[in-house]
Amino acid sequence: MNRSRRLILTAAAISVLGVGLAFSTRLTGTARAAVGPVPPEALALPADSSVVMGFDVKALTGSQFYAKFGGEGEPGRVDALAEIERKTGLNPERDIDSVVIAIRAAAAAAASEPKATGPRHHGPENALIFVTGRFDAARLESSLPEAGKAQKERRDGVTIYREASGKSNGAVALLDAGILVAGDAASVETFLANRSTGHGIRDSQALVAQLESIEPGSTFWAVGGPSVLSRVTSEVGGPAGNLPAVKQVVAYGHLDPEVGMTATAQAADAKSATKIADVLRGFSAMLSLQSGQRAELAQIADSISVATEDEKVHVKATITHELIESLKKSAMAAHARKAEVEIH
Amino acid sequence: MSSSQIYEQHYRRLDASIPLRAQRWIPIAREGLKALVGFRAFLGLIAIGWLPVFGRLVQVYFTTRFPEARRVVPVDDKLFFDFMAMQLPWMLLMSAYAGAGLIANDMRTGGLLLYLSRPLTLVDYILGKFSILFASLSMVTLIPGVVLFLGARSLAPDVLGDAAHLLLLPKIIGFSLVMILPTIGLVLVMSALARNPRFAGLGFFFVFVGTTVAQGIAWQATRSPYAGLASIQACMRRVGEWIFQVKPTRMTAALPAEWALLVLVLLALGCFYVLKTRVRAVEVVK
Amino acid sequence: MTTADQALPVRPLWPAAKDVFFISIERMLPRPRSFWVFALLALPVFFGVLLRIYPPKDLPLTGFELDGIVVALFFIRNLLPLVALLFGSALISDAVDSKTLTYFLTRPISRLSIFLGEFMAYLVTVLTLTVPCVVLTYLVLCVGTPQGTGFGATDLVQDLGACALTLFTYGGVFALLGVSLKRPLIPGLLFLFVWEGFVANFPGDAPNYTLTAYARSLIRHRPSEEGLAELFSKFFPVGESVLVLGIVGVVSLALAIWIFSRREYVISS
Amino acid sequence: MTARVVFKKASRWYGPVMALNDVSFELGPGVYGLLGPNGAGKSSLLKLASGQLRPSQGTVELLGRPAFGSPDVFHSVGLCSDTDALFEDFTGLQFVSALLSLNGFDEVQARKLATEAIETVDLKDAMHRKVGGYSKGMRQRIKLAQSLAHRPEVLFLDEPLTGMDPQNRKRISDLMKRLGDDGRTVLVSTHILHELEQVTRRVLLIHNGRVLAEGDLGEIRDLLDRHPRSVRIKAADTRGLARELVSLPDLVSLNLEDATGHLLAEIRKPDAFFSKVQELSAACGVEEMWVTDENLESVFSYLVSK
Repeated sequence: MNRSRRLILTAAAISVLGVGLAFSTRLTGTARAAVGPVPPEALALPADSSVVMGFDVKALTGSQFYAKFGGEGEPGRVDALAEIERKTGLNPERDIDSVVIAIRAAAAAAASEPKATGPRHHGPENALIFVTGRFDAARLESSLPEAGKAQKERRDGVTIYREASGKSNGAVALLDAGILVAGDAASVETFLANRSTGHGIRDSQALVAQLESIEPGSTFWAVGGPSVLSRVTSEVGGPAGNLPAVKQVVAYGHLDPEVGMTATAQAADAKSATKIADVLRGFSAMLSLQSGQRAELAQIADSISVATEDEKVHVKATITHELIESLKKSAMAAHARKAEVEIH
Repeated sequence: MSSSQIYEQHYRRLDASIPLRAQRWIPIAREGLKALVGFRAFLGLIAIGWLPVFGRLVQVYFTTRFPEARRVVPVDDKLFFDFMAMQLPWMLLMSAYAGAGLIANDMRTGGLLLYLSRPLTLVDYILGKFSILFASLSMVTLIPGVVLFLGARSLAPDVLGDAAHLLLLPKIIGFSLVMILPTIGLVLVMSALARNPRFAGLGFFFVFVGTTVAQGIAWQATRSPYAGLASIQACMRRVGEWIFQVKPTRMTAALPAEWALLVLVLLALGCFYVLKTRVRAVEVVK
Repeated sequence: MTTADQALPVRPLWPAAKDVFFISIERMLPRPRSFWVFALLALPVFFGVLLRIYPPKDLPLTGFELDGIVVALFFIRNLLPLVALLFGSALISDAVDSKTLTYFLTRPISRLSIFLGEFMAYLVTVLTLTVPCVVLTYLVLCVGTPQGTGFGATDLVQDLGACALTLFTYGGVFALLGVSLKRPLIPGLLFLFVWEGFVANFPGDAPNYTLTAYARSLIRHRPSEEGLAELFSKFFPVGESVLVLGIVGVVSLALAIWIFSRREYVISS
Repeated sequence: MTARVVFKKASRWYGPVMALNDVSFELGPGVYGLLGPNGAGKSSLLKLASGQLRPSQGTVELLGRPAFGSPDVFHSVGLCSDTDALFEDFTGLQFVSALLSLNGFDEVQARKLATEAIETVDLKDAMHRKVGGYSKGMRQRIKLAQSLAHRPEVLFLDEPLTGMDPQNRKRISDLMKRLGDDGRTVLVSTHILHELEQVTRRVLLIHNGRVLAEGDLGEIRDLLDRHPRSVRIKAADTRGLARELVSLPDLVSLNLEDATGHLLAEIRKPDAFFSKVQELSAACGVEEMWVTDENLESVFSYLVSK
């Protein structure tokens, strides 16, 4: 089979080289262009975002943590996922790779969108959600009009759906089968404009620096700027309400082999940093005091370490899967006791 | 024993001086059609191809009983155009069935040499085969179209009875020829290129389907009406739209019908040329 | 000459199938028909090159999306089923037509191994013709685009899998047609263009009974279709699609083997 | 010695057409001729014997197993069919080697055996050429090579000498004889009697699907000799020739054809007649002579009518 062997080998060589080229470009391309954990395609997210956070859904669903705690106690979860898949062709567990959420403070959003009128709400309208994965584009598109009576527009290879009900101005843009962006219409437009002009996260050196400081391979992460954080601290109230203003926070963590989280908050000065650290230590001490009633609390308290470094506060927490398990068990027992009392 | 005469050891063309009879292709066509009619599947394909005629006639009859229905399903040029255009896929199937083996079988079995060893010219042979296909394909396009027109005219004389509507007849004939002639050319070329009728039939479909899909993709990529020139079917349809003066489809709306016609004419001529070259290659040379 | 041992059993299935494969692949792949099929399958590559050299001003689709259309519409929906019809229906009937089946039937190998060897040759042939075209189409349409060559690398691999599965399933179906009918061409075309062409876009559960609806569900990066197809297109989860296509392919093959094993072939001069 | 090929009341129909009717015989080692006119059922018989067809009635056994559906017997069976089908793009060596690989020989063995078989049929010089370019005789020989390359015990040869030149006919006839002497069973079909005479004396005479005679060729030959045959002679002195021939004892009739000037003779013992014509050829200017009904069909019709 000399002649056929030559043909087969030639075909195989072309195919392997082609696929290899595609994969190698994917790997090298991502490494070169990504900023911290933000994939290159998401760099068009607005530079004036107050908070940018993300989840590595692939790492999450593939983790031992997810295997242990992901589906327990929620019998409807599997059905719900199946229903989503039936309607949209999308199985979030399987098809979504990562999610990046950029939240813009109201002021920033208003400033960059002078045309936007009427009262603006904090919340989803100001959050721009960027999802990567593999979407069954046709099916996803066919499911959207049914659900939201959306208006469809195709422009520059991008399909945009706008809610046509008038109650809100949400929009979803399907950049292609691998990327979906959702948010308020103006933010989505900004994203698309940035995408074609090359603007985005890279415009903010501070944001890039924060993102670069995130440990590679983190399953979840968040970076936050001053405006949102100051609002959070003032609105939460309680002990946190008395905290000095935090200028920025960088947090990231992983789920395996134990759940670990690292957060670095930057206060105005060293004094404020110490104050924040003290509050956190006090919180930890309170947990230790309650260890007589629940032993797990002491372990949690032990797992948290707080340190200061000039105007920075470093918080580190490591919680083993066993500890989470026992916490869950005791919570269920308490729930059962409560139910028993109610019956009686 | 006397010595035998030694002949030159090569094939020789017939140098007969007997004049060739006229219409020499007729026996080829007649025998070919006889053979085809012997196949029940062939008759079945024709029968199914006629079903839409009755459907359309029922439609016309319906509009004579309920004239208000004409607003929804008018009896006009478009009705005949739609009918003819819908016969196209059936015509392709008929072509593959009836045409794939016409030359391929002769090539494979050596029948071609038998034909050409008779007082026949190459053109006679091709014309004979062409006639078989022309008759076969007319049975699902031209003839049903004309029958539909005559039937509809008798059912709805108020609409189609006037002299102006008589123009529909040449339109039907014209569109039928636009569909039939390039198709015959293509299927005969495929039959001459492939020795196996199955491959000839599939090759014919490959080209038809391939060019249509290529048009679809080219249109999606460029939104250019000229993408239609890549598809034989789209060209046929565009010329049909022009003949019947009906609203063109979106993909080829801005495609000039003359261009489409030019593509079809070039295709038909190209096919005839390839056919002649290919069959000549098999013919014994002097 | 020594006398062969007449007590030898039938040769084991796979070694015999492998030997049939080596003969069949040589008779199937390096032939003019393969060249023409390759030329047709490579049309998108040619088209892609043209598009890259002379890009339209307002390209409405990204290269990656266009690749999705090409794979879904050109390969999976139209050309690959035709390729499967061409080669699949000829698996045994080609050997009958060329009268060479006798050489296989008078050897100490089971008919099952003959069929499997032929089918393996079919798969390798069609994949050899198809895979480079799919890969090259992707590269031509995606290299140097803003999204980058690597963007759809995983989709490319999935597309190749979808193409292979499509060729396997349709190959099985048409192999069955080829061993059952003397003239499989017209029934095959009717199946492809009447049944698969129309029923797949019917409303309701009708698409459940077509192969193309499952095959197209495997291409996840195509943009939505237009016209009726957009209204009625039904898509299935990937797992279900793979399962259905796999089962249909295997069952068709099993039936084809069953028929081939029992059938007599009267091959005469 | 046990029989290797056994037909027991085997019949075979193709739809309403009966190809073989109630045939019974047994073949042991040696060469057997299967003699019959075109359409007699020779090929059907060989197809039944080689397991390509199933008998409609009765049984056909090959090496003790039902011929149809027993692929294992093909380790020891070879078939050279009458169809002119080869793997056209293969070289002669590739063709035979590839088929040997189906018998389970590895590449080296297959190549060795194939080369030997090709040498046996005198095709060594052409073995690296594609079989698609072979002449009719070469194609016949390469088919023969593939049938005997794996050294089978039973060999079915359907019209093996078709298209061969006299030299190769002789070579292949000798080969068949050798195979028979070697203890193999060789069943050769042909419709030309003298081809068989060079190979074997054991004959199965078949006509209209029935075995008419089975046995020694000499006996059948005698039977044939009693059947008058027509000979046409073209000569310069036809009348003189007629005068000389008319005295021959086995001459049945002698006619002078006015239109052509040919002499038409009906004879019973052709050998004696031919020698006599040979003697007279110079004197009477014999230009051509041919037997008009040598085809066995006329012989069979004579036999059947008896």
